Amino acid sequence: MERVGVFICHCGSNIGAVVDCAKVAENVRNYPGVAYSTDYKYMCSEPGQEMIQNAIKEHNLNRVVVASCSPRMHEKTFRACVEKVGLNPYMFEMANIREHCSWVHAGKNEEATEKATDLVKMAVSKVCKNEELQKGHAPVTKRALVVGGGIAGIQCALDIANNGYQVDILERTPSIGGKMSQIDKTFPTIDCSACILTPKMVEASSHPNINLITYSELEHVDGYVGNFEVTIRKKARSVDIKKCTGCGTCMTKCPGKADDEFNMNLRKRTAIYTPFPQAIPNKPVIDRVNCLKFKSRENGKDVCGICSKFCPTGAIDYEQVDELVTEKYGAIVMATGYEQFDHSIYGEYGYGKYPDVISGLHFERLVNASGPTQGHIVRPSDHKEPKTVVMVKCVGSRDPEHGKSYCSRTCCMYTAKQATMIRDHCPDTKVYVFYMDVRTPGKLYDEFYNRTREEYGVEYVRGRVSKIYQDGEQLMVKGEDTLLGKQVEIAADMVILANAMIPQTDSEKMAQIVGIGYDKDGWFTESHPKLGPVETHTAGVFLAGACQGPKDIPDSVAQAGAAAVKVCALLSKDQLETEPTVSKVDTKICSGCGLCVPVCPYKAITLETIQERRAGKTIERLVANVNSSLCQGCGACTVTCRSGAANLKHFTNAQILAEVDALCQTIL
Amino acid sequence: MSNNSVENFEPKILVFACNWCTYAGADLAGTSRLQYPPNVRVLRVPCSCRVNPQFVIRAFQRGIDGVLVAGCHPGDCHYTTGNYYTRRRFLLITRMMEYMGIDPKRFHTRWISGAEGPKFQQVVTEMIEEVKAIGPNDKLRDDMKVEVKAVETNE
Amino acid sequence: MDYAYYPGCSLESTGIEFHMSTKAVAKALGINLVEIPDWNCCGASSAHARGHWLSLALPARNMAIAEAAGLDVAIPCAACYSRSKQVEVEVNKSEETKAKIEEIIGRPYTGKSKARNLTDIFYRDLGPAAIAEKAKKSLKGLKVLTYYGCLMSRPPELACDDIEDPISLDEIMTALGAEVIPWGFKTECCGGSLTACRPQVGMDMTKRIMDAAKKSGADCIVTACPMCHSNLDMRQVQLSKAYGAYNVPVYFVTELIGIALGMSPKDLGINRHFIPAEATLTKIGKTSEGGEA
Amino acid sequence: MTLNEKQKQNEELNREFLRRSGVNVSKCYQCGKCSAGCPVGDHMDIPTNKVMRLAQMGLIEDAMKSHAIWLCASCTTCTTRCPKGVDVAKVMETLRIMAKEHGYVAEKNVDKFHSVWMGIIGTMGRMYEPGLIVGRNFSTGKLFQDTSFGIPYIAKQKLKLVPYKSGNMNEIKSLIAKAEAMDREERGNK
Repeated sequence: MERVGVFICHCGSNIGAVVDCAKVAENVRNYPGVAYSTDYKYMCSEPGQEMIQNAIKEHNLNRVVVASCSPRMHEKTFRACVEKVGLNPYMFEMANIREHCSWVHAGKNEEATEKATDLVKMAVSKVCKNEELQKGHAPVTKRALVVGGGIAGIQCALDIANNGYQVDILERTPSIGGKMSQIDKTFPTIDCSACILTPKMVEASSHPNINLITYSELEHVDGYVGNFEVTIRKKARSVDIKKCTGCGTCMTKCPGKADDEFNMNLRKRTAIYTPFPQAIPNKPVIDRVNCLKFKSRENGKDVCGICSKFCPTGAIDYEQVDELVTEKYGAIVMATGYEQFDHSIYGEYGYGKYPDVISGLHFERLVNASGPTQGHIVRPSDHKEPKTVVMVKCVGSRDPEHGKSYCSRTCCMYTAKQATMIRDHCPDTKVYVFYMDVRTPGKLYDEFYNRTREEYGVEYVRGRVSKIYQDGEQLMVKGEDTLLGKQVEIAADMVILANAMIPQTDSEKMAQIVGIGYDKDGWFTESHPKLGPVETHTAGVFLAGACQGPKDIPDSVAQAGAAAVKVCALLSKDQLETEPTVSKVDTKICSGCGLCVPVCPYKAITLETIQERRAGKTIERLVANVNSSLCQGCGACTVTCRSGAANLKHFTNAQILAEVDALCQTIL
Repeated sequence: MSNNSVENFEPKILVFACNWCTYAGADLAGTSRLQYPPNVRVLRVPCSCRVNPQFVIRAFQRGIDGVLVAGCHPGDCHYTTGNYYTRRRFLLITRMMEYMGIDPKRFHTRWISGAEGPKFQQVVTEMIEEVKAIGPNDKLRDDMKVEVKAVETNE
Repeated sequence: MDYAYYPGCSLESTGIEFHMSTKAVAKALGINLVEIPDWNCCGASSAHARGHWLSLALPARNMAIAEAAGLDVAIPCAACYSRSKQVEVEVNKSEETKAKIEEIIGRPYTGKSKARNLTDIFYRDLGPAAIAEKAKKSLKGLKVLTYYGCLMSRPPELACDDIEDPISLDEIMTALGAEVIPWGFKTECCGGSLTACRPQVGMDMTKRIMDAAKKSGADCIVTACPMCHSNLDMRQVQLSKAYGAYNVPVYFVTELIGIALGMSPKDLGINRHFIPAEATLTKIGKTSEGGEA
Repeated sequence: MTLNEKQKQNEELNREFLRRSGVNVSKCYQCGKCSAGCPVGDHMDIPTNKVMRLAQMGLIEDAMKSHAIWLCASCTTCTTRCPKGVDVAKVMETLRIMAKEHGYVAEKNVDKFHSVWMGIIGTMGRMYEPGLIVGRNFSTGKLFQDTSFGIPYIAKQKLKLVPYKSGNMNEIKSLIAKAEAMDREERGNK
């Protein structure tokens, strides 16, 4: 027998001045199920809550409705309140008569009172159908996976490891280090990128709690918070990493040549290679696309094998195959970083065809002492030192029509940094920077930018560049100085474009594998833009670094630390509490059609075989089964289910229909 | 029965609002004191994809004058993909209801985010006006029969 | 291949060579051009300075006549092409526009009949290789600059080629054996529409282009726009008076195709250029290969 | 005069401008790419991005008074390259049409050229270049200007001396009249 207590809150005059609260209490007093009804000035106050608790005891109430503000405000408060006197917290409902009534219908007291009555009746009807629900529990695997071995991934792994938890770093290239290892100097301090990164890489590789899984890809993710099962593809290195000592003989002997992607194709590398000298692990892989042996095998021959002949430890293994391994983790951190926007979509900048129009990352390799030019700034076409350099900002950024609508956040600073580096290396070279705005809101950033102009003599021209074209050996850059209101044309020897940051090309696929959201550009979405910047909507999956949006090194490192704390907080628990408002399948009615399986965004539903006795025989049939730890309670499956077998607890068909009917009864 | 007279017709409109976006948007309209006519009643669901078309049809059967299903903007769904299902489902349902003789102006699907208090105000205000103009819902209503019965039994 | 043919005003006067060479070349390449009876001026480049509907209505009449004959319209002139394409696009975009246009011109035009740039027809419908196959001699030895001007590549909605680096002329010329010299002025505006009313501005714009042309080391410019042609060709006479010799011949694409097809310069109207253009043609075949197809 | 007073004065014009151009000028973020690529940029009294700025600020009268809108060669480089997808050329065109109607023509010659052109088409249906040259010079009062432009063409047999006249002049005249009426109508109401 339902015994509902109804409590109408005045919220001072917030509700009371518009809604006649006493009348609402009176209106529902005889409504089916209602055993007690009253109103009070402040229901959420200490005396208000006591009033509810006393009424529960005195009137033997087994369900409670409070009509006051939004449940987003005080549902938690009142659930706790009724729980204290032994009521199940899910035997409680709220009617929102403030945000949805008194505040939006000022002066319409009669109608507002009628509406409040309707809302209370709806809540009463629903609460009568409510069932007691218990929070669930799930165990926790005390190990984390960090996907991506750039600075964000490394930092995050170190922070987790230093808190005493096991952590794996999954990296798709042969070495950890990421984009930061390609960068020469870092702003605003101009310290050497490798000098601050390499120690972290070494620390990560030698940390007892960290395990590196390089040259490997994320293949599949199953499970749920605390209990992920991750399948990883370990790509065939063709080198036995246990036997290899990293002596490097193979690389000096290899006759195969390939574009050196680490050096932005500014030079060639061998087919057996490590991406850069400080690579970790410092053990090579064979690039099978460019290896002479593997190429010859495609034509039915089997030549070369030089690396194998020279390897002193016999580590070369041409027969290695990709290996799939499945590991268990309690938490996953996505730290997959960014890619550089491809400027070859811009016809007005030459469709990427002019050799001396390069990107910022190209420049980093050009100016790096271990790079293809030993750090001499020369232009790619003829290896001459440029006497005039034009830098163009916002290439691909802030260009909704042809590129990306967002600001890439880092370009203003790296352009300023690169401009000062040119002036340092080649004091006779003139540097012009075309800009729309200079955005330098970091610590010591604006000071740096101002030094670029004032002390380094870099010329900043306010305006976008309309066209770059080859004019003999030079590049003509046609821009506008909008401050002068005049067109300017600069004959340049080299042009450096500040390309936008974009997500990894397969970021959307990654997000789908892990089951997290991504925005229109492919950046992973955080659970709340302000208050949940490193969490995702999928419990147990966190974000670090530029995979969430353009970020510089300090921001990436800070976010990595934040993600690590969230991971540690999760791993520190022995058991996780789970929300009971999840979907449930009535196997008696389920026909096993499987329609609900693909609509579930959390892959929480699987088809399982059950055994049944029917007409004296044991038969087997398929039914849907909801993993209550994975289910987040959206209800997509309940609507998809044709037989009505799937139902969402606390928002069941019966509960919602009760509300609909309650409202409509007022019409009849 | 007062609202069955066309002159002073005050429609009743049911709003299914998803917890994460539209319910929050309606809350924001409240905290911003954005006024709208008191003809709407908001029913909270976790996601717009929880709204079974059956709920909508039941509401019309029981005499509701208009139904609004509102959720997060496509791409912003708290549950990633829920509102895509809503969009597809209700595209079909709208056509079906039109076929059943329910004026399509009585049923809408809208995307209103938690930041769009003014949009909530605007959408419901417009809908109330529209429904007011077309009068009370008299299609599918079981109460027409119920009423007759009631009269019979009363007398 | 049948097309309605819209020559436009320029091809009857300042660009008469284009008219002559188009007709000759089309015939040789098996393209049947049926001139739109009693066509009217498309309104470029004044109507759109006067009114939106005026700028649509003038070309719409021609398109409607072609549509009645069930033909797409081949348009050599880049300006006429652009204006006509605009109507086609707008009519296809909106029923309301279509209705208004039909009301103004008093004829049906559904937007089914397409405005096609003649060069684009050569490039896409015929293909450079097919043209080269019919060639009687190679243009080898001739270094050309391709010049598209504004209206073949802009605005993007109406363009018949790439907006920043159009290639149809390049590929046709290359297929015929000419050497295409890269330069940065393929799509730069020559100022044709200003030459008559602000000559100095037009002169400056032409000068920039011709300076670059001289510097490039090419023998000539090839274009497909009668306004660009008339402007670049005739203005060089004035540029020479003010700034010293400018004498880069400017050919219509159809003239050079005609030469490759073995036609005589005179039949193609090449003798009517301001900058003498017949002598340059002797550079062709210096290495004398290609020969008969 | 204060800015807000000036904007108030321009209110009506601004509404007309926004309606007729259909361009959302507030999208422009003043990067200057339109001015940078403008082939006539060197000769304009104010660069294209400043015309855009005037439009953005609702100072339509100032924009209509500029020479820039008349010097614009309609090459649409600005529109093509605009990172914000603003149809800059359409803004220039709309301002030209409005300037003519509201009596602000900074470049009389350009305007006369268009008038003579349209006049010829209105009487013959096609262009007649000698008529254009003579007509233009007649109306600008510079009778012999650019005969250097016409005579060489005649020498090259490039100008037809006898004009073509459409057999359906009534149709073309009515077409022009109807289109102009529709343009006028759009200007007036909506």
